[in-house]
Amino acid sequence: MTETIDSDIDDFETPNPLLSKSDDLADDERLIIDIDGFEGPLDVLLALSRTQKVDLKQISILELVKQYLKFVQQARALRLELAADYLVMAAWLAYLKSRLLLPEEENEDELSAEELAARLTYQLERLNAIRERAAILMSRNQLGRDMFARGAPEPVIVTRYHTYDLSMYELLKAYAEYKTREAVADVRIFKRSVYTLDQAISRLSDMLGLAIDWTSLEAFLPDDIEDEQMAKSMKASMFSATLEMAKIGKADLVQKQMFGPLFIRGRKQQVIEDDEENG
Amino acid sequence: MMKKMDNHEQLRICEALLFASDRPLSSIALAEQLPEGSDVETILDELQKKYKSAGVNLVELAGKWMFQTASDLAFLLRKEEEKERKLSRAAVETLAIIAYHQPVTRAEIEEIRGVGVSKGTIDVLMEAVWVRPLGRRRSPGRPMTYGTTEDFLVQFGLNSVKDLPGLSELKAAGFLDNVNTSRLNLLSDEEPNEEQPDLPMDDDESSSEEQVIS
Amino acid sequence: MMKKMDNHEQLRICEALLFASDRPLSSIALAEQLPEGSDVETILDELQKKYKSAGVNLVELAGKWMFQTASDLAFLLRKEEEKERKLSRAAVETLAIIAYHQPVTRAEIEEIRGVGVSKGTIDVLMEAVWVRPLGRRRSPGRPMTYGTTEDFLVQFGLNSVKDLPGLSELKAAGFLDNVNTSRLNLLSDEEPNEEQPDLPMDDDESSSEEQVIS
Repeated sequence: MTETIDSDIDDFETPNPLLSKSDDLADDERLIIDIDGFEGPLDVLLALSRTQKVDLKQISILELVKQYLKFVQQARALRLELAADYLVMAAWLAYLKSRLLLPEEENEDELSAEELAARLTYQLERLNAIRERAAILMSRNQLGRDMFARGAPEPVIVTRYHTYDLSMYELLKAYAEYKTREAVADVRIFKRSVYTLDQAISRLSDMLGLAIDWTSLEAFLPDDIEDEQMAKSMKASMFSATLEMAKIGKADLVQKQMFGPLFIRGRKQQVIEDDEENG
Repeated sequence: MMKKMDNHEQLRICEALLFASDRPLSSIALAEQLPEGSDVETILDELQKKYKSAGVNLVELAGKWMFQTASDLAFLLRKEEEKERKLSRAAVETLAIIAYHQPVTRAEIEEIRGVGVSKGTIDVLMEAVWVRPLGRRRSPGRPMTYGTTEDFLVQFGLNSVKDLPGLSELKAAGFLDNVNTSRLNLLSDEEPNEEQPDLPMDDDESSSEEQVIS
Repeated sequence: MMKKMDNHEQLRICEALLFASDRPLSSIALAEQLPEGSDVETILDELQKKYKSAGVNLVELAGKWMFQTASDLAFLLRKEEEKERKLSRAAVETLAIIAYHQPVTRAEIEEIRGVGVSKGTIDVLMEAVWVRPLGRRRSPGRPMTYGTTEDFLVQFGLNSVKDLPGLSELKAAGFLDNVNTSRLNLLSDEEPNEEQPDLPMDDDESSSEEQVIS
């Protein structure tokens, strides 16, 4: 075994040297307490129990309790901060001590002092047992310390092949999507032939000067337009223009029947005023 | 390809695979590389015999198989300079409690040791990959339970947690009985440990193999 | 300690050292671990013989020694794994275009798709063995043309690429629902591959069998 392991065992097996029994010293002196060295109240109790030099099973609990209470007393005298765990244990042990010293009353509801003491012994034994197992465990031959695995393992080299799957549906869908996109992308909007409202107003203004009497809207439209779309646009724009002219008071509008022809007449005065404004 | 493979060839294959690995291999993994109907167990048995007195032995760890250097040569191979995993006393003790009591909760570890488990202790053991959470117990608070890993078994040369040294003695002495974690248990008037019906094992997360001890 | 070590023990030690080492060991390094006066060379010779017909062999490499899997078993350490991958959208579309327009150059695919075609896209299709180079076009730059393979036909259950549905069939099947048919007709190609007079096949590099389509 390595020395490290041995020292591991020492940690478990030997009581804290500060607590070890040295008969040439007075109790007060040898119970110099190094709280940091202990792992809780059970650890302290285990260490104290070793001073009795008997098997845990035969240990005098009363004696142990006295030792523990003394230990706590000492710690307090030295103004050492004791963790709550230690104090809870002290309180319980004080209770146990009183129970052990007083004559037992028969009480069905309570555990006897012996049973309480047995419970403490059980806990101490259990902790002691697991500590012994821990020491044995750590002293076993260990892989990587005493035994070794293959130092240069030969790895399994994995070659990955990629496989692909595609259904006819997916293929056709992709082609259709491309076609769809292509069709959409190919939409071209041609410039439409349009006779603008401005053009219509300008034409109407010019012609209203000539037509003082009621004239049909049709008469204002040019009759040489071959482009049907242009003709439609012109008609619509001229109609809008008459409405616009009527609105600003340059023309009067009349329609004698539903869907009948629309008649327009210029308003002279307004035109003059308008001319003045423009001039 | 290997229509007719003799026993020697099968042994060579197992030998090569086990030699190439620095981790234990299961007999199932080995069987996969052998022709159907091969008797892996017999082959492993033969292989183990072949290496019985060699400098390298075939050992069964954590239910799997691996080659490792012979234990009697430890004196020669031991790596002193290797950073020894220096575990604290608390960590070693906690590891032992987890190993023997698994699945075990933190409160139970604390109860056994009679002192709180500092946060780092279990972390260190998990970092070493010796300890892992086994799942939550079906009891109030659903506390996490811990157990040991395959690495733990491999590290300490165990085939299963059942092979933990002195397990049966601990069990016989009643030290592995349920741990009463009510902190006032010493003061309480109830019989210790008898009734813990509220702590049935959780088996949705932890596999049954982990519960071999209890 | 090892005052009297027999030959077998020395062999075991070498065996263990070589096994545990993460690199080949020289006979000098091995000798350091053996009692003075040990004949390392003889031991290595014996060890090599011992492993001669085993699954692992002791080999000498550059004057150093190491264990190695027997070369006839090296196949055990190689595994092939198939992993299915998904084709990207671009790849599927490129495949469709190649199928319908073959033989087609990369530049033409780009023109048709209106986006650049990454080298990887055609590579993936070639890895899948659905697309292959058909030869070079007799035009400036002599660009490579691509077409589909036998595997492609098998994958999609086609006897020939002429069995790919035409546009009107796609439309009837509902693939082109959102597209104005009149506009589609305006753009019509679209019996696949029928008219490609401007794309004469190159036949100096691609054998005639590759011209299944035209």
